[in-house]
Amino acid sequence: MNITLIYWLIPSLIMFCCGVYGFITRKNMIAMLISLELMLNAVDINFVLFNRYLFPGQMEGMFFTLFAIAIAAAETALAIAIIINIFRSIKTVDVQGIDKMKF
Amino acid sequence: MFSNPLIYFVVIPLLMLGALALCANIKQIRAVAVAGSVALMALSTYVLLEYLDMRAAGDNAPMLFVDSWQWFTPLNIHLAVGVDGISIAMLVLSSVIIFAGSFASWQIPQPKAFFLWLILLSTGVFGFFISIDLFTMFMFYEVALIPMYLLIGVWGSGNKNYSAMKLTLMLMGGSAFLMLGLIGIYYHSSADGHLTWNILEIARNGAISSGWQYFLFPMTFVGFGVLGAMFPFHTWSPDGHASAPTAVSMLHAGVLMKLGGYGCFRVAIYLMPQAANELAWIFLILTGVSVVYGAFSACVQTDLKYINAYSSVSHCGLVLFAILMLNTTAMTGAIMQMLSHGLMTALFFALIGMIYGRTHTRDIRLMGGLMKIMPYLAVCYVIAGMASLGLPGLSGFVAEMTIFVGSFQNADMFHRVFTIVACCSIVITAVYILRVVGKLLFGPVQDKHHEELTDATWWERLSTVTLIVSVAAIGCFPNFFANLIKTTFSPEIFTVLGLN
Amino acid sequence: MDITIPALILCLPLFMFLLLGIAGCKMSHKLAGWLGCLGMGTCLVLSYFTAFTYYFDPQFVAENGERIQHTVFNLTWLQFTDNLTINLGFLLDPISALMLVVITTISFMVHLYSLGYMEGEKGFQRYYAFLSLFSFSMLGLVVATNIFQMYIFWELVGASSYLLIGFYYTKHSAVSASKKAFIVTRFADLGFLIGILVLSYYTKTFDFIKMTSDPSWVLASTEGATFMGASVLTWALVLIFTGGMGKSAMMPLHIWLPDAMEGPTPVSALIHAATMVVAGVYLVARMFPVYMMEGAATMFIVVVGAATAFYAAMVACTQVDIKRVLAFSTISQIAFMMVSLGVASLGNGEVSHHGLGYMASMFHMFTHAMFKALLFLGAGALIHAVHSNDYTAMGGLRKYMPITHWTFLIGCLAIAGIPPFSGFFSKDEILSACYAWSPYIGMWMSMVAALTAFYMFRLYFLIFWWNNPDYGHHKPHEAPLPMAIPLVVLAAVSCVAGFIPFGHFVTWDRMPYDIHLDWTIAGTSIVVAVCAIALAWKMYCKENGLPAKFKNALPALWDWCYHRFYWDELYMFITHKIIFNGICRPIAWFDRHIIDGTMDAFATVTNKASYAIRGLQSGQVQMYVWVYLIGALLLAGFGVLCLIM
Amino acid sequence: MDYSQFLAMKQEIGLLIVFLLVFLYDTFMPRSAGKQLPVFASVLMLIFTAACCFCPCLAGSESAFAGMYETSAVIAAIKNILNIGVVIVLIQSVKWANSEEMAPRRGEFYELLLVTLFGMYLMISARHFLLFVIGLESASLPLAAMVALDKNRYESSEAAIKYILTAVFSSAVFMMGLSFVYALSGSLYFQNIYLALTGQHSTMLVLALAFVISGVGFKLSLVPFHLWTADVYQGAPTSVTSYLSVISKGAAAFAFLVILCQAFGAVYANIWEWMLYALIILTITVGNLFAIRQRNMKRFLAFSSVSQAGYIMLGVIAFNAMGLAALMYYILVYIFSNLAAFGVIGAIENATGKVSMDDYRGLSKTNPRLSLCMMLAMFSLAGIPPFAGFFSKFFIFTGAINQGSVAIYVLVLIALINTIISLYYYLLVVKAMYIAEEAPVVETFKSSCGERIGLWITIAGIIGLGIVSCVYNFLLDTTATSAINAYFM
Repeated sequence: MNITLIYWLIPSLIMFCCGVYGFITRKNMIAMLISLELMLNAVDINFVLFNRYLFPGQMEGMFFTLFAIAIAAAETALAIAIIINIFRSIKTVDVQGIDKMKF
Repeated sequence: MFSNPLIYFVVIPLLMLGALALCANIKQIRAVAVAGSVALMALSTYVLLEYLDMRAAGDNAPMLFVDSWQWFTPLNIHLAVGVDGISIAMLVLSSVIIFAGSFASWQIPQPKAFFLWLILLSTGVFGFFISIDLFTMFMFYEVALIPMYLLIGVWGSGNKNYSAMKLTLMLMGGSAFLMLGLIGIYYHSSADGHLTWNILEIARNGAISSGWQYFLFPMTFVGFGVLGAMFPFHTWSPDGHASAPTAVSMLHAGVLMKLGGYGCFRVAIYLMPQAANELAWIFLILTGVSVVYGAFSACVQTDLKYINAYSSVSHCGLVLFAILMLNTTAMTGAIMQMLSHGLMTALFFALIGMIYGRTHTRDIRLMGGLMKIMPYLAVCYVIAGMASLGLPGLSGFVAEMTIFVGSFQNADMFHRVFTIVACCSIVITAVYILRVVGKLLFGPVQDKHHEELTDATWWERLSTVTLIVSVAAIGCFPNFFANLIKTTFSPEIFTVLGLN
Repeated sequence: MDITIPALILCLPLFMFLLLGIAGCKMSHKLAGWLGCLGMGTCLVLSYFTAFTYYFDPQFVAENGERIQHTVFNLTWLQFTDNLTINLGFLLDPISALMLVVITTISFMVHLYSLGYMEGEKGFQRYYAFLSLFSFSMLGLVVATNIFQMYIFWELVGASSYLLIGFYYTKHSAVSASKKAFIVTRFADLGFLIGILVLSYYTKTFDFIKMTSDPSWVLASTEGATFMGASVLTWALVLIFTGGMGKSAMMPLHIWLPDAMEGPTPVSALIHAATMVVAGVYLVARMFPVYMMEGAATMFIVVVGAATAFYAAMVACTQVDIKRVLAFSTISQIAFMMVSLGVASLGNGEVSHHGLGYMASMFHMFTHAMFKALLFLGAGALIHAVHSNDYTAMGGLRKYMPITHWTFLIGCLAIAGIPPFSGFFSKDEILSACYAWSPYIGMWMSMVAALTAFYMFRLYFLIFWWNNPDYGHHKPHEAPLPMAIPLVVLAAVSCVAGFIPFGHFVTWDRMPYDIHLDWTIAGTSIVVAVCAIALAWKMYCKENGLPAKFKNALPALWDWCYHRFYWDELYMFITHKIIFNGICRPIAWFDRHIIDGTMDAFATVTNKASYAIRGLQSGQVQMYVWVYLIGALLLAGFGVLCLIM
Repeated sequence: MDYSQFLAMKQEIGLLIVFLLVFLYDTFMPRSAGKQLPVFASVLMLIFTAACCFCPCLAGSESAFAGMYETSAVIAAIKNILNIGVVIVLIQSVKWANSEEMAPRRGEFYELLLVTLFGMYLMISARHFLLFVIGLESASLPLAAMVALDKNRYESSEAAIKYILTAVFSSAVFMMGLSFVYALSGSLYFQNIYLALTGQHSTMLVLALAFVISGVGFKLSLVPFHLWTADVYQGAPTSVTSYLSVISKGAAAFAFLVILCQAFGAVYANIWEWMLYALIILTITVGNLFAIRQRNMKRFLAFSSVSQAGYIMLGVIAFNAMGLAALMYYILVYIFSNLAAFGVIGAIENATGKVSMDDYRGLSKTNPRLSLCMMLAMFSLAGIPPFAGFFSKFFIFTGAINQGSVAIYVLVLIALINTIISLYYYLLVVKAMYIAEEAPVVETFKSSCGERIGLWITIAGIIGLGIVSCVYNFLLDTTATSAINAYFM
């Protein structure tokens, strides 16, 4: 069978949605970070796919993906650092615990 | 730039601000205030005489002393000044009231800050009256509005927080509509794409299409009307006046409320005559109502300042009413009414402040027989009252009569009927004025503690005498002022207004 | 005629007012008083001179013998439009010259009288200042060249009467009386003003001469214009007449005059008997040629006048306060003048009976001014003597104060219409004019004349005869000299004034005209008057039970008359219950709670809203992200929506 | 490749040099000299800014890397505006940076700050989405670290985590949107996108636009993407907050305009005009409504800045040169006004640790000058003449209405009515300082030299920027002649 773009897009879409779902539902901030990764990767897949299927001639999407991956890594590192900092002060990584500032 | 006398109406207050900032003690502050206000009076008198000379010399340009300096070049915003009879009348009025006001607040606490704000306010007022560029006009307008908040908030009395906030927000609400209207006018100011903020040019171009006039006229008219205490946007005035300190009430009722009427004429009607002509009836109803309505609600108030605030609603309603009549006589009357109302309300508020400063109450039910205790103030109060209920020989009469006669010259029945409705206010005015005079000044002394109160001090006498003399001057020689104002309605404006 | 003397006549009182008003508090009572008298005296001389020159100098008589209307000066005071202008001028014509004489005479008498009457009063200088102010306003009113000038001084006399009525400002009754007087007349003046507006809108002029010299032109200018069925000219004239009703205390606007008696008695004599209250009559006389054109208006005048005359006479029969009796008699006498003016015209531009009524009315105005001032001053002397206004406190006073007694008696005879006293002649002319117009109105007015004679002598007897109460240790004393002189002078005038050939001076067309007494009418009216006096004598000469019997015979009638037919109560109800509680209070409430409430509601709603949406900012990251995502999607949805449209 | 094209990035290079010098100073100077670092950094930045402002070589417009990067007079101008803001922030933060608990992290503050500024430069200059994303991320990620800088305060870290999580989420959504755009247009170059999208209007494009707008709107804190703002502003150290509130907002605003015009300008009329329309109304109104009830000054200013962002967006929706000029002018004025406010807040916080509005009661009695500065700042923010805020508001409205459609009149009217609400809450501060009768909470204190200089500058700006018309005239002239006009219709 001939595998068209759509076959690839659906999983990436699913990934994105899973990411969003996880981000919104998980209490543990590490888990939230993981879901974020899912979302970002979905984006990367999209770019690659579009590049590969729609505009085979060029490489823009690919390059964008590379940079996106790097950025994702940086974000995760930073986020984890801050999470650790929080853990130091309140001894938990439960996201619902951190709502001291509101309204 | 400084060759034009008008610019000094802004320069002198600014200098006063600077001088005040340097003042060390109350004496110096008073000196600065008095010197400055005297200088302003002299300046306005000088401009008045010059103006009359030039008119007499046959100069019938719509405005004199016209001058304009580039400011925001790309938007064609200028600092443009120029005056005609109306503005000069207003300038004289303002300077007189500021003079009286600075004497009325002779012993105000924290004088430095107080006078700083007061002078900032008057800067705005003068700037507004001299400028003929919509932008600068609007800028000075808001400059004049905002000091009210602190003047009332800091030096006020009673429920001052509420009143100050209410007054500021409502007036700013008005200016919100105003700003939109002005910008709209700017974008339709000229047919050939050479947009301008200059009132005279806009009037000359007359390029605002009728459709846009229908939209922009209400915007600007309501915007200014709020400050002119137009029903139903007048409710800031009673609370605001009740809480404001004496001099602020004087300046606010005496001058600031005039900005409303002046703006309505100078911007709304002058620039959009067609819409003014066709939409006038709506506002005629509103203002006609507020004339009677204000008078009626003044009848039952017990707080002196409330009574006065409502009478202001009634009188200023008359101003807008007459302006909307769109004929020369009525408009002349409107301007004279502004003058007269400004002076006599200032007088009223000054006296109320002086009485309040002695008796520490403004409730007429708790006072009585003041004529025995403080005859001078009482007599002044009676004179103010007589002026307000339109006794010939004082300013109220000539203004009102000019308005009534002028309005009644309208060929259309609707206008004449509403004129008669407005006429009824003279009776109601008599009712509430005499009610107050009777309760407050006549009859036996209510409160034994009032027995040993003193009469007016010299500065109080000075400030009241100034106002009374001006009131009487207008009342006895009305033709001088009428002609001064009529010089304004030069042929050009006739064509703009479609008058004849 | 050269301008200085007329100008002085106006300026002198004004100057005195300013002088006494500003510098007065620094002066001694005596000085102020004499200054006032001096000023008024000069004014008196000047106006006598003016009047004399006008009447007897041939330059003021045209070839056809018509006295010309002479405008001495006419300065522009305020220009409304090209042809509508308020001028301050000095119009000299028969009636204004007449009024000059009347006003200055009475005013001077009162000035003089007050020296004694007001002696030692607090605010003596103020009193004289106000008197001068009033004289100034009244003079300005009568010499007005245009209707607006008249309106101006009309207002001024109102104000000065307000100030004088409220002279004893610590007395509640005085304050409220002055307030009442001002507001009622103000209300009437509103009508006057609107009348002026309407008239000037059509005629495009305020000028009297323009309007009166060719009234048919006025008629033409308003041709065809009608409002609510009536022609606008009728409206205008009736409205203007309303102003006159207010000042001249015609029903139903008469209620202020009796209360106005709270003021010092000389003031009542000057303002509320002789001069100001006849301003209404003067106004109508001034506009007479125009009123002639309008049948409805003249009919209105006659009806109002006749009704008022009878009503006031009825009430006067029952009053206790002597000043009130005089006040009501004044009302009724002024009504006489009004009626007589009304009956002078046939309403179609023609005059009835050679315009006799007009002349009679002016004549009566003159004589009445004299004897009514006399009566009031006499009453003042009495009050001064017994310190009370009620006749119940008096009686048998003829022994104590002969001058007052005799002068008062002359006054009563004059007003009762007994020859040869002045009242007889003027009233007789009025009656004959009425009979000529319609016998019914004639009889009606004769009846009123009878009533007049009755109540005046009731008063006279009750004061000077009736009984001899014990006045205790302080006996009533005769009036001091400055008070006595005016009484005598005025009495003398009342005796002789009737013989003035009035028709030679004042007529509606300013042509000389010979008065001839119509003896049938004169005779009947004398008889009637005498009968009335006899009745009064029978009832009140000696203390007896007749009055009480009378009262018990017709209690209802007596009550109604005694309570002035409950007019004041009616007004109280209208003003307080309906206007004050029914209009003002609701409006004030509406303003505070509805209008202002709406404004506050904006603020409240904003606050509520900001409280309502605070949950959005829950502090939960996941919530934030959720909102974010929904927001983005909604935004997309909105975009799609816009795309579709 | 031709390395000379790096020379096109003069300002970036200059900034990098500043960064390096600061970095080297921080790394190799002895700890004892560390106390001079703030002054050193400020002076360097000042010199750099001055150089940029007066160097004529920036007037021309150049582009590099096959059009990925572009600079022009307008762009140089907005970068200078940001520089000025940064200088003021640096001057104001000297005292805080020299405080004890900052000693170990003093250098990081400056380095991170300069890096974010560099990122913003890229955002502004980028004409290719790759470069833009790099700029965006390097402008937002270090900010998270800066927010967390005050590591012993829990609020600081809470703010940081909230910020980083939402930021990453939004960038994910943003890039998702980009991928759609890529799919539709086949390129990430702005002008290619512009050409490709001309005449297009598919649902997918709308979705893509919504995602892109949300991504940038997040940095601008447009409602409903603003929820992080308040918490972060409150939690972050005041200096960081002030930086965050003015500089990154300003950069984002300009970049937003560039993207919308140069990349999506083709679909202005029928798609994003209305999206923005809705966003502006929401932003102004909701921001105001939230601001009414805030007592914590930083949080209060956070919401006020939300609504201010709404006003700034009026310059974008105007979609014309006047709007662009007004936007830049607004940003400049906003920088001065807001920094004045934050300067006072910071001064009081450093001296007494008080940040609640209730603590400002009677401030005018104890510290008249500070309260005067605060009042002027509030008036300027509220748009009261003769202070600069009035002019910026007036010009942004004028620019918006220049767009001409009736809808814009309505929009401006709504905005104007909102100014009344904003005036209300700005006056609340004035009321607390001047009118409240209670005894003063904050006793008299002497603010540090840096704070005072900063306040003097800002006040001078507040008063001068409006009256002295040359600034606005200059901006309008530059924009009127700039290439970006080609994209407006």
